[in-house]
Amino acid sequence: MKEMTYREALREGMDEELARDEKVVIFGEEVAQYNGAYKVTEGLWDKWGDKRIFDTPISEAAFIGMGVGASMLGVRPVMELMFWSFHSVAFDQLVNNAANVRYMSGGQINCPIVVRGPANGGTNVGATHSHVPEAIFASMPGLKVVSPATPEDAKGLIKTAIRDNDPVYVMESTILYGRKGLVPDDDNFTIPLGKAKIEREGSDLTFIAHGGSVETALEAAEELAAEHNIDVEVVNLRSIRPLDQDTIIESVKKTNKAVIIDESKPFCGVSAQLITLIQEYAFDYLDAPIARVCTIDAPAIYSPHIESEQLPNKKRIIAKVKEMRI
Amino acid sequence: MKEMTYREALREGMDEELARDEKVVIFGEEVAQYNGAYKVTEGLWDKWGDKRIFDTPISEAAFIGMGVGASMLGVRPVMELMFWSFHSVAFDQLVNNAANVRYMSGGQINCPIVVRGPANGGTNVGATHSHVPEAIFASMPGLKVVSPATPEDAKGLIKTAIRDNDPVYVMESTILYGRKGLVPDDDNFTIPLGKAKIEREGSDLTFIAHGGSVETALEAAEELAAEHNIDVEVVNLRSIRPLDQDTIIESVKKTNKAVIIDESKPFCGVSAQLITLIQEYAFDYLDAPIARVCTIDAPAIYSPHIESEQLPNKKRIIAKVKEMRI
Amino acid sequence: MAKSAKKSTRKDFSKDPINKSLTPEQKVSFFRDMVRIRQFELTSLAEYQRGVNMGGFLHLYNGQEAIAVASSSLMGEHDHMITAYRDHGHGLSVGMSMNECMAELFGKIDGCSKGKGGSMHLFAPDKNYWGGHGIVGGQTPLGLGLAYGVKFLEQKGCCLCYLGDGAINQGAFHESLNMASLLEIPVVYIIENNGYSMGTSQERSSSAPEYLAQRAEGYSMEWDVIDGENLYELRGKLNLAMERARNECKPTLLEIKTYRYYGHSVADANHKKYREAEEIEEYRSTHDPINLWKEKLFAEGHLNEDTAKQIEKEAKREAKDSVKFALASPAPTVADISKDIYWEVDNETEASKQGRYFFND
Amino acid sequence: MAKSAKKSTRKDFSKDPINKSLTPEQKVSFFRDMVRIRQFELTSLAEYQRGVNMGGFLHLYNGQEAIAVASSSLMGEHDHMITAYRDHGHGLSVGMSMNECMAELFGKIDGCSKGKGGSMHLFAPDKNYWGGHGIVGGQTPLGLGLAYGVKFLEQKGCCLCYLGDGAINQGAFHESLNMASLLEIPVVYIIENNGYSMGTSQERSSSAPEYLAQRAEGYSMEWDVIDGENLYELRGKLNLAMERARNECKPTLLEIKTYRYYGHSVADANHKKYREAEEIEEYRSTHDPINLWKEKLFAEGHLNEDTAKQIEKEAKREAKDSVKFALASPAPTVADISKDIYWEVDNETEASKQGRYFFND
Ligand SMILES: Cc1ncc(C[n+]2csc(CCOP(=O)(O)OP(=O)(O)O)c2C)c(N)n1
Ligand SMILES: Cc1ncc(C[n+]2csc(CCOP(=O)(O)OP(=O)(O)O)c2C)c(N)n1
Ligand SMILES: [Mg+2]
Ligand SMILES: [Mg+2]
Repeated sequence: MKEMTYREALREGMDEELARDEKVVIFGEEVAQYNGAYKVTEGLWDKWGDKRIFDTPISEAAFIGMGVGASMLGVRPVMELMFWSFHSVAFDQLVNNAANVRYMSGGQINCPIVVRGPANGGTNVGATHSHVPEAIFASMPGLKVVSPATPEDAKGLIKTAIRDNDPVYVMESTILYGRKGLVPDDDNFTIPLGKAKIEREGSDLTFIAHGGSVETALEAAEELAAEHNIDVEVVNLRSIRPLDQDTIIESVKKTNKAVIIDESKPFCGVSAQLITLIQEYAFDYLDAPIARVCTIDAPAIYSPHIESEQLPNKKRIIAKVKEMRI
Repeated sequence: MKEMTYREALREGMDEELARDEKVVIFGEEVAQYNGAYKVTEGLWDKWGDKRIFDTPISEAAFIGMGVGASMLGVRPVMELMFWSFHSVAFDQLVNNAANVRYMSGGQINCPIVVRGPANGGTNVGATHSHVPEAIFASMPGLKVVSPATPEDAKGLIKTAIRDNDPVYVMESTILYGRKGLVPDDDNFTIPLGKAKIEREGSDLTFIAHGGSVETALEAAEELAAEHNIDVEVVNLRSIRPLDQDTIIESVKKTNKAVIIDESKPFCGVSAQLITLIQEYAFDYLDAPIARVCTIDAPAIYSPHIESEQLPNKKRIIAKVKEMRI
Repeated sequence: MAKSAKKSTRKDFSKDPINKSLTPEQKVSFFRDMVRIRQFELTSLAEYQRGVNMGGFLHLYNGQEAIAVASSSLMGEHDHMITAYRDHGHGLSVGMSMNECMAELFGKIDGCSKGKGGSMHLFAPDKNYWGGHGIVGGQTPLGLGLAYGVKFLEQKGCCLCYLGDGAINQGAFHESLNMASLLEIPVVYIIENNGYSMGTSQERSSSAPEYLAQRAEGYSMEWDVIDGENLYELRGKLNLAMERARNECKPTLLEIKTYRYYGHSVADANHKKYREAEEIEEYRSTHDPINLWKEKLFAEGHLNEDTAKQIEKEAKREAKDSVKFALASPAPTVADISKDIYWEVDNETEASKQGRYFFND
Repeated sequence: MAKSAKKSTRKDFSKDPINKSLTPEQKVSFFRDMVRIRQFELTSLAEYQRGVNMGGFLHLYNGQEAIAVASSSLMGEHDHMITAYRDHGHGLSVGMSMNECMAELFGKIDGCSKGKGGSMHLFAPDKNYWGGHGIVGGQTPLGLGLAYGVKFLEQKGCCLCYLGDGAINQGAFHESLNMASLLEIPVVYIIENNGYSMGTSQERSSSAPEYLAQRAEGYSMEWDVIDGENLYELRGKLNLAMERARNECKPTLLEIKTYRYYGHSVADANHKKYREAEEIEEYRSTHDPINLWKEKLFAEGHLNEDTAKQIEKEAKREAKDSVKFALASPAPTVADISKDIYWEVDNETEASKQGRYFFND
């Protein structure tokens, strides 16, 4: 095991895959010569040169579509969206072309692309730059969506995503980029898509979270243990589609109560899908309605004085748990 | 009351609003000289001329954005997407600009636009032309989404949408365009957003549906009554956001069981949001998990021999109800 | 950077090496290919109108056949083709069988896309043919990507990417033009200008100088305009662009003047309203690419009336047979709906065994 | 349709009627306006770097000030302005107060957008200023819409819509150019070409002929190139385009050569890596629009060193005061998060009373 940041873990994962498979190529805005707006790809251009990593104009529809087209020939593009928020200008390519081309061709074509970038609020960049679009993309059969919460996740999932033969959308977090953690020291370390991780075992209540919310959930769990004597199990989803339903349902069957911590907006967010599954598969085990702590239902506010209140945070989670009177 | 088709109802609604408010203007692809790809706007160009209704190039991002920009000055654009599926190339304008401009300006600007067009499967037009994106747009605070199920709904909702001072996205159905029904004979007939309609009263089970699925739900309800002695209440949502939660919860509290019939895909579809609300607000009234009949979770298949099986249909609904063993 | 070329004014391309080297058999095969496309589509139209076998859209290529046939006649091992929804001609021209195409239109399991794609989504990756795409302009970044892929893989080839005169006003196309020129990507964009996008004439959809292809100048890209009824000119000018792509990795924007005889799709009941019946008739009688080529082959002595008739007859028969084939092919089942979504799931890989992929209750 | 004009080569615009008619006071006020923008931004930068008052992005307009000031000096009752995220200069130039702008940067309730928009989202609809937009190119269809609105409402006016040199490669911009020209919409698109989009130089992002603005030719649209350090030229050429829009409902694409001294945003730590320190210094010392205008006013005798110093001092003071104002203004509350989403809800109309609008559990 080796300590590194989430950012380094992503970078090392990509670097190893560039080495392993000569068909892997990275492109996006400012990823090469500038080293990446968030420095995730730092040093890769120096090491790998123009053929394997290059900069594109600010033309998300064209460059994502270019990646889809090239992938049909066996090239394996890893494309950075500087923010996942910019999906809005490439939506047709991300959704119609990447998700449907296999289906519409009756399975003749596959589309081994990775699209990655940060998808989170909390850095005061306002409504157009703070989308967390997991729910939208995971709702499209044909796409896979993962959301690493730790450096370990970051490395394991980016590598799996690159090796996967279907489109995988990796939702990162600018807030997590600087977080440190231990990562297995093995070129072949990968994390399977569709496998959640129990970050904390507990017996009274299940928290389900992904991405940046895992950290928040864990903080809240510690405080609930220390100050309220509530023993929370925390499930880190890692992957939204495919989804590790079994781990979720087992945990809820054990604790009989669940709170989803989800940075998506509440209406048709990931949380809504999880609740739907839990109420179907663990109906008789539930002591109370499944609760959720989501982003307050408004466009992302800019103000640094208040944005953190709009997001799921420890205070709001604990208040929600107290409401449940466990 | 007057009998007319759903298509005529939409047209009459727009025609009356063109007459009522000189700031109303209609544009989109083929809406004027061609009379509309689905003839919804037939005759309006002849009657109102170039200033009030005109054709655009195949540039959805530009013309939707143009409508948003003009609406900020008080113009009231009603824009047709030939298919709602084409939201994919105008997503940024539909989502970031229309939904957020009021918020980002601290309430200084409003955006009284209507975007309308068909959003349905069932006509064998394949994966790229069969999106039912209610869930995506309704998930965005700042937007309103309605889905008329009958000619009455069509006229009442399009008129309300045009008069509303926020962006309203009207999801119609090519299959319903030809359906006939009675519509109140009154220039000022409107249907409030956020008010559902109980299309059929019942005591054993609640069906919740919107758009084209209402018809299917009603057919299934009749068969269940006639052949299985199950008395189903059918709620036609009419509006997805704002949502008439009270009517839904009341009905479920009465029947203690619910099936959502929803043409959205199951993952994070409208159905997931409804289930989330019901399990929260009627937890103690539920006799069984809330069930749903959605489109089978795959891109829309072309084959006319099988597409109807992918969609919620009477057979699948009845099978689901039987599974519930009511 | 190079100043963009003006539209070339040369008229006779029959003496170009690329055309001079053609054997009589090849020339006749172009005729046969065009006739086969025509007959396939006329048959599909009749079947569509029967109202029981097909659904959705059917966009006919009648009148435009020379373009696909000339293009595919120039394609080598590393050349690729991609187009929009008006795609039967392209598919047949690269060598797809009428059977697999007709079965696709009929939504049957032996269709090239197993009945999942329909008329707008014919694909034959084994023949370097990448569809058939329904979203206007949506295929243009994919064409860029195919060409980029060829370059990345260090092959000598190009991608032919077609779009309509209405499609040029989609944003993704503009982005693709800039990227193609900037990154030197061997793509040839081909505007099949049939004068209309649905009911909208070119003048009502595009503001442009004399030619739509002149937009290329804004990206310092080469461009040219081609007469789409003349196979020699088509081959001559397409070849130049393809060679530029293959040898210099430089893109080109071509505009080909053509015409469609039928409506935008079979559903277009208006198509005699937005254009005069005489206009259609005039094209049919004096600009039909099949007739013109036939006359040329008569004049060159490579074809006679009898052989031409025979070819037509065979094509008709082939089309009729394809209907039989399509009718006999089974329809997809409910279980088929859930296949061909994920490669990993279809191939039952280890990866596909973790987690839930589909959310049908 | 008209052949597009070539870049005009004329150099002296000071004698143009639009400039000749300026009073000394007006000329000095342009100086003051530029200085105020400069000082506002330098102050905001210092405050940002303090690390406690602001969050998110801060894109400075240092070096580009003449453009906004010249533009707004030409705006009449029915002229509108909209731009991207580098929007402080535009906002101040149309008459927004430093207080409301600084408070917005500080995320406070007295900010123009109540702290909801931040630096990228300054708005003043009462001054015909429509923001402040963060998605590159996303404002270009809105600018089209504002101009269309002016025409629809039968007013004589236009919309000035700004974008960067990197933004021209967004699809929505291309679509907007075609529609503007086709439908005769009185919009003036203005590329503020500062040579870089983040760390990417113009040559690495756009393939174009000599000038980016030449892309206009592909839409038969008029275009021109302007020296952004020269207020007379700016006013002269902007005025022509605005008059063309107002009188003929014809759009124009202008490209203005300019430069930004700071990084792309405050977060751009690389900005001395992708361009030479000498390049920045050269611009600052010999191309600064404020200095150049000051020299001109000295030469014309409308300004002297003392008055210039005084103006600068006042601007600094005004900026400092705006910081005090911003600090004193309250932060939004949790309840404020849920306001300003729907007009009907904010105005408590009948419509807002039916159904549930927000889904916080
Ligand atoms: C983004 C998008 N907008 C609209 C449509 C509907 N539509 C399909 S074809 C078409 C006309 C296209 O005309 P053109 O590009 O000239 O091609 P042609 O049909 O003449 O071959 C339109 C508007 C679509 N499929 N996709
Ligand atoms: C669609 C989209 N893609 C990427 C970005 C990130 N981004 C913000 S500004 C910028 C550079 C724009 O450069 P330019 O248009 O030249 O304007 P300038 O910053 O020089 O004023 C980029 C890539 C964005 N905001 N929106
Ligand atoms: Mg056409
Ligand atoms: Mg720039």
